[in-house]
Amino acid sequence: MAKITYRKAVNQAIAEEMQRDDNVFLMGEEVAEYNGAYKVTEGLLDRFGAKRVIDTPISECGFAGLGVGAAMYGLRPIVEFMTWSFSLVAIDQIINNAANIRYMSGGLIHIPIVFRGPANGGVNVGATHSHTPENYYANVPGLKVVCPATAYDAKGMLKTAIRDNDPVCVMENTILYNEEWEVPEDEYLIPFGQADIKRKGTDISLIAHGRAVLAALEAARMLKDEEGIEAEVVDLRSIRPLDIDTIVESVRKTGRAVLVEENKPFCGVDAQVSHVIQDRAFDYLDAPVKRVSALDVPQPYNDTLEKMVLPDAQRVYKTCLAIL
Amino acid sequence: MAKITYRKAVNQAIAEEMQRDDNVFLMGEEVAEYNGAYKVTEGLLDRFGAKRVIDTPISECGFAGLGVGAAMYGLRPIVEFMTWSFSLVAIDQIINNAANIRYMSGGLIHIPIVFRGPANGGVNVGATHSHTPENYYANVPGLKVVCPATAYDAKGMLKTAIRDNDPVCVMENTILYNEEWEVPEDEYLIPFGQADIKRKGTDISLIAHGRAVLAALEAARMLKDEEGIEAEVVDLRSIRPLDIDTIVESVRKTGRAVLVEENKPFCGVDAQVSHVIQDRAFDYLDAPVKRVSALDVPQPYNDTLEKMVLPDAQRVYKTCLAIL
Amino acid sequence: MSSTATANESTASADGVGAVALAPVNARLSAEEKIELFRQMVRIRRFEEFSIRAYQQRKIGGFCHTYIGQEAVAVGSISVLGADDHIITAYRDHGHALAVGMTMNECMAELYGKYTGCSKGKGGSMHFFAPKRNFWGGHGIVGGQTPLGAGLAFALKYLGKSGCCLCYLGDGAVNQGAFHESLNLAALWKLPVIYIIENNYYSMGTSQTRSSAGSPLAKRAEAYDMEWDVINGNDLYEVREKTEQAVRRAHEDHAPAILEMQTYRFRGHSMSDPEKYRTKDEVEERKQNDPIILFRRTLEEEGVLDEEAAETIDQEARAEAKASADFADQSPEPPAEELFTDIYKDDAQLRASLEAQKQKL
Amino acid sequence: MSSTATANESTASADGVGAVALAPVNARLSAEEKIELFRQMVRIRRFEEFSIRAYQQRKIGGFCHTYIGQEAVAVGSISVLGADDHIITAYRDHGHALAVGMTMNECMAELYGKYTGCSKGKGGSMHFFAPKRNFWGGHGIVGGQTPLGAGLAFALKYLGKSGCCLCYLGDGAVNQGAFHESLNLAALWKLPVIYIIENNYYSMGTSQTRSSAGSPLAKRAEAYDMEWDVINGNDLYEVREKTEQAVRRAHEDHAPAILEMQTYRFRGHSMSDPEKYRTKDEVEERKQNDPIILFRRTLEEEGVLDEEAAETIDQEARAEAKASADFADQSPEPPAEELFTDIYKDDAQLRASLEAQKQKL
Ligand SMILES: Cc1ncc(C[n+]2csc(CCOP(=O)(O)OP(=O)(O)O)c2C)c(N)n1
Ligand SMILES: Cc1ncc(C[n+]2csc(CCOP(=O)(O)OP(=O)(O)O)c2C)c(N)n1
Ligand SMILES: [Mg+2]
Ligand SMILES: [Mg+2]
Repeated sequence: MAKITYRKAVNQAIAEEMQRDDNVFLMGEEVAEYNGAYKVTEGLLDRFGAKRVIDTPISECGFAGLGVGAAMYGLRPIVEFMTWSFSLVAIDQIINNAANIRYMSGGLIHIPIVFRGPANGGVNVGATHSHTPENYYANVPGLKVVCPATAYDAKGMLKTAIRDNDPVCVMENTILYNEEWEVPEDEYLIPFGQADIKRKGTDISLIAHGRAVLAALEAARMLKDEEGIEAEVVDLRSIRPLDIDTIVESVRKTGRAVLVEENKPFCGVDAQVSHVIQDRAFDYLDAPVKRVSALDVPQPYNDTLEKMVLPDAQRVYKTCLAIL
Repeated sequence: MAKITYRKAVNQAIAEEMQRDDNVFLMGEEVAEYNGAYKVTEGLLDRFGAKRVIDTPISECGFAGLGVGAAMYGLRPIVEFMTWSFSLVAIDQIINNAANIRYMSGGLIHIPIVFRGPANGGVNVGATHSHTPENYYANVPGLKVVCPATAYDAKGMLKTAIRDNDPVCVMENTILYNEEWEVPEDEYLIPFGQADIKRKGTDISLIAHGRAVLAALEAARMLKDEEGIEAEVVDLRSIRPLDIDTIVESVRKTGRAVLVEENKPFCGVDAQVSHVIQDRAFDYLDAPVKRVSALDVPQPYNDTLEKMVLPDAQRVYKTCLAIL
Repeated sequence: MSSTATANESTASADGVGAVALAPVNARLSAEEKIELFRQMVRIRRFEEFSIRAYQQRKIGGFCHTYIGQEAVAVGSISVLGADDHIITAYRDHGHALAVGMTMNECMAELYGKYTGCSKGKGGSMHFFAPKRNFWGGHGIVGGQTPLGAGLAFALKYLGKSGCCLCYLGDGAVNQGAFHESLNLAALWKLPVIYIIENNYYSMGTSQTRSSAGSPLAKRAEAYDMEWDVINGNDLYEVREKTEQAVRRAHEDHAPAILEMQTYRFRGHSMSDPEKYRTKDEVEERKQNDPIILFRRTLEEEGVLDEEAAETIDQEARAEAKASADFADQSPEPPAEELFTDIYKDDAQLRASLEAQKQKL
Repeated sequence: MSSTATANESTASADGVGAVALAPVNARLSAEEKIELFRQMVRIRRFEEFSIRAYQQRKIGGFCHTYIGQEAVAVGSISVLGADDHIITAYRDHGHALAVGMTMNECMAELYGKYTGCSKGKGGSMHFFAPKRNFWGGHGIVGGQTPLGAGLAFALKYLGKSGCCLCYLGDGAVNQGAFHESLNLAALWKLPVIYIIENNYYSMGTSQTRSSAGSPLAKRAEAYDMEWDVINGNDLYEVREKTEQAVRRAHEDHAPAILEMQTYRFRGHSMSDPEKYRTKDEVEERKQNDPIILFRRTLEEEGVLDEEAAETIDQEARAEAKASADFADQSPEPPAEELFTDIYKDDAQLRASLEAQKQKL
């Protein structure tokens, strides 16, 4: 299988779905003529034209809401946030309009819209530009939220998102954009709500999402190499819907769980995962569920400090040893 | 001790602090001439004048940010959101400016601002008007978040908030505004980060915040009356900082915990509390930590349905019995 | 500058039957059509009066914002629309709902929170929807509907339809950032959206001058080189004429616009409003321009309507409203499982968690 | 209408030493003061060139937005301010920082993320602050600083000070809702805030005409009955004259204003910009209006500056910038415990949880 970058995988997903359905269009800052601030949308303007690949003013609230309005009428907008940090000025449109209108209309309306873009720290851009708001959006009934960690997952889940008839938030990662993974040439879709076991193991469950999956995999290798411990790595992929069964099954098998995320800890995604585990695998747990999240501090600019903020394999490894 | 309403307690706290410090001022929609949409700020315009009690246009982003700017310079604004649902259009100002500027300036600036208003469902105003975003704000390092459940706590904590030198989010409740509690005439302050044991007990810990405390207390009475069970009711009061010690101590004593909140469950405040308990009281737990949160659905308008969405004593009671 | 009118340059004539009555869009109305417009205004008025009564009887809860006094705006502007034209508004939405043809029954039942309501009782007063009638809500967050209106217009243009979208907002809503972002997008991309500011001079208890710098409010369009106009919103003919012009430009050139319709709300903001921010005299004076009375007088002068016919229409409207209250009263509550429906359209993977919640109830 | 100028009505004269030079605010400058203004612009230019070099050497990471080409805006406008006047800007903040008197060392060290930086390395390029110099940042979210600027002005007025606040934003930022909400508040409440739109004609790769309907951008003030003006932002004298006028009105009447300063950014948006959105020719042509060259020529014509003196200033600025890079290079990293400081001012109750995190590292 050919290897392609995460960036390319996202690009292909958009292109394939735009090809497939004329009602799909892409809108965001610098997505067209500039080919994307992170070059994710390279070539799409040339291929699909200015009607369907649209540069917006810096008006996230305006164009996110415009997308919702267009989706009510049956178009299938892909709204790019240059980063999810900038979605904070648009969050009311996402929560009150995209997520609530179906319910408030008693099901008369549905909103087939995708909000996507990167959500990550780790690139020295400071506190305002490093938000990972997957917990905010996953808190909202009416939204779906996915955080693919690989090119394969990114492509398959973004295609699913574009075909989904509800609002979906897809959170990518500017660091992952450059990483390569095997991606089949044939079309495939990845359904939401299915976690992926990225490494089989029996001794401890490492449960992660987004780029933290890579830290978990690396920690699993260290555990194997240095301690002979077989860690299972569960990649949540989809945050809402959450694949509770796979999580619980893994923990019932291993008896121990370490949760890894770049989300800030207080009311982060893994607070929820932790609750679910102790609720559903209470009698199987040999140790408390531990979390390795981003530190509970604003993102610092300095890169040495910022590296400490984000979970890394070493921190995961040490946390695992503490409960093994 | 005289009984006063929660509404009056909030009003007194604001008036006393405005009296004490000329730099304190109040700003929000309808706070002045209208005396507050919920009459919380009644009489303040008459007493302190239009310079310090200020009606704003419907521009939450603008006036919340204006408050942050004024606070940077040393004023101590109290910014009222008519309800916290409307803070969603201002959330960027609260997170990126109020919460982050101190860190990003290396401590050169501090932001003594209070954002306050009611955050609750239960009054048949539908999905757009019933948000309880305490988990959103408590997620953010740099913010403090409190959810007082009684007039006594509301007064003491709001006064603390106004004197605090950091941004504080105070979440009140339109239903509680009419309830009465004993409040001393003498001045008092309630420090943040101290949970309050509203009922002593030995058999199970009910941990709650905001109006859910009342449901927990009622459930405790039912448990006592009908089963002879002594439930301890811990009122978090302050969400960030969270009084982990009191929570853990209670659960270590009782061995069982039911968490009650009006927050939506997925990544809600009690997801975090649940994680903390299983982490710090793992060996003391005789049953999984259970949660009674708002149902994971948008708020319906119909009042029968909405009553089902919010936690009530019956649901808490049943949940307790299931793990006793 | 591209404005088509300036402040206070109203084309309404003092004696009621002015030049605007002769504008083609009005001149071509048959007597029946005129009477029908009158009837619609009366129906809204009587519907609202019954909603107030039901609120006082505690059959309706939450917020209930009535449209009394503003009827000519919704009825007049919506009456000039064609099959591909769309409507979206804020939370003061009962008038628009009836004007697009929603039945009193489904509207009143929604106020009562009943299963027979337009949103099955799940939306409430502020959140009416009827996409089949091109009516896209009913939005509770001030200004939040303004980008949606641009989005509907965008979709129409994208799909090559010749329609436009009327997007209503209040005078207080002009100060939400969302509105300005929408104006820029609409003007920049030439989207056929017409923002209708229903200037009733108050946002809750705050008068226009205390909330907005600059006037008229429609002038906010100018910065974006967008057309704008100020209209006597109590004059049904004028509303029709000016809306029709804007709609034509939207159809032909995808031109967006702001129309400021100056009107007045006779009742409180919602049900619990002591109205200390204005004098009784002010309200009484403004009631002299009651759009229903004005239009009735016009039609009487035109010889289209006589007192008896007007009385009959009024009685019918009352009866219809009363019947809708009875209908709502007798309708069933939504069943508990409605809590868990209509959250997602594609909810295969989410069903389990919703089912789990249902079990626990 | 209250505008004090209309589009393209620039008062800059073609030959450099025009009427504006004679405006009192410029005429009263001593030769030394003029040379100092020149020096400040040159210092910014050289500082930025060294920051680019350090970025290419990977000593600076993240985003780095240079101010090259826009120097006359910050230097000119800030130079007319008094002790009670304040400054706030967006993420392209190095020029303003140096113009308010921050040292190259603390600025360069911040870019390097070092402990000696103005924010101890925790803020970075986009988040410089120096409250002691009345400089309130450095803000990363487009438009996010515009309500803060109104708030600073509010505080000044509240406290009875006679100062004002200059709040800078880009041409792309005018389309954020926050800006419009701020304009209305500033005009409605008469807040002494002057919004300076630094129109460099691009927001990243999007030209002004592709992002904004209507021009000039300063005209957005008009809807709010706010003063506005369009200025040649490359002409230091004109910037000073027009800013001084607006500052005077702000001091005397608390009058807010928008000043649009038309300028140009010679480099990419940030370091990784391929700049395909404009031609080399366009950039070269705009470089003819390099504010530093223009002002140098003016001063030479005035007989205030000669080539040798200009050369010396340039050499000194280079040396200072080079030294600041060395300083930054040799400065220590912030210690790990800095992660946990400066989150709260009052953090008694939060210390425990921060300590717990520290233990785990
Ligand atoms: C963002 C937001 N802020 C505040 C409110 C509360 N609120 C509801 S209606 C209203 C007044 C709106 O006035 P206007 O736009 O003039 O409309 P009108 O009520 O006169 O129809 C306010 C402040 C809200 N719903 N949304
Ligand atoms: C709300 C928000 N959206 C997007 C961005 C990303 N972004 C940073 S700078 C920029 C362009 C701003 O252009 P302009 O306002 O003209 O300022 P200039 O860069 O020309 O100084 C964009 C889109 C951001 N920082 N904040
Ligand atoms: Mg109004
Ligand atoms: Mg620019």
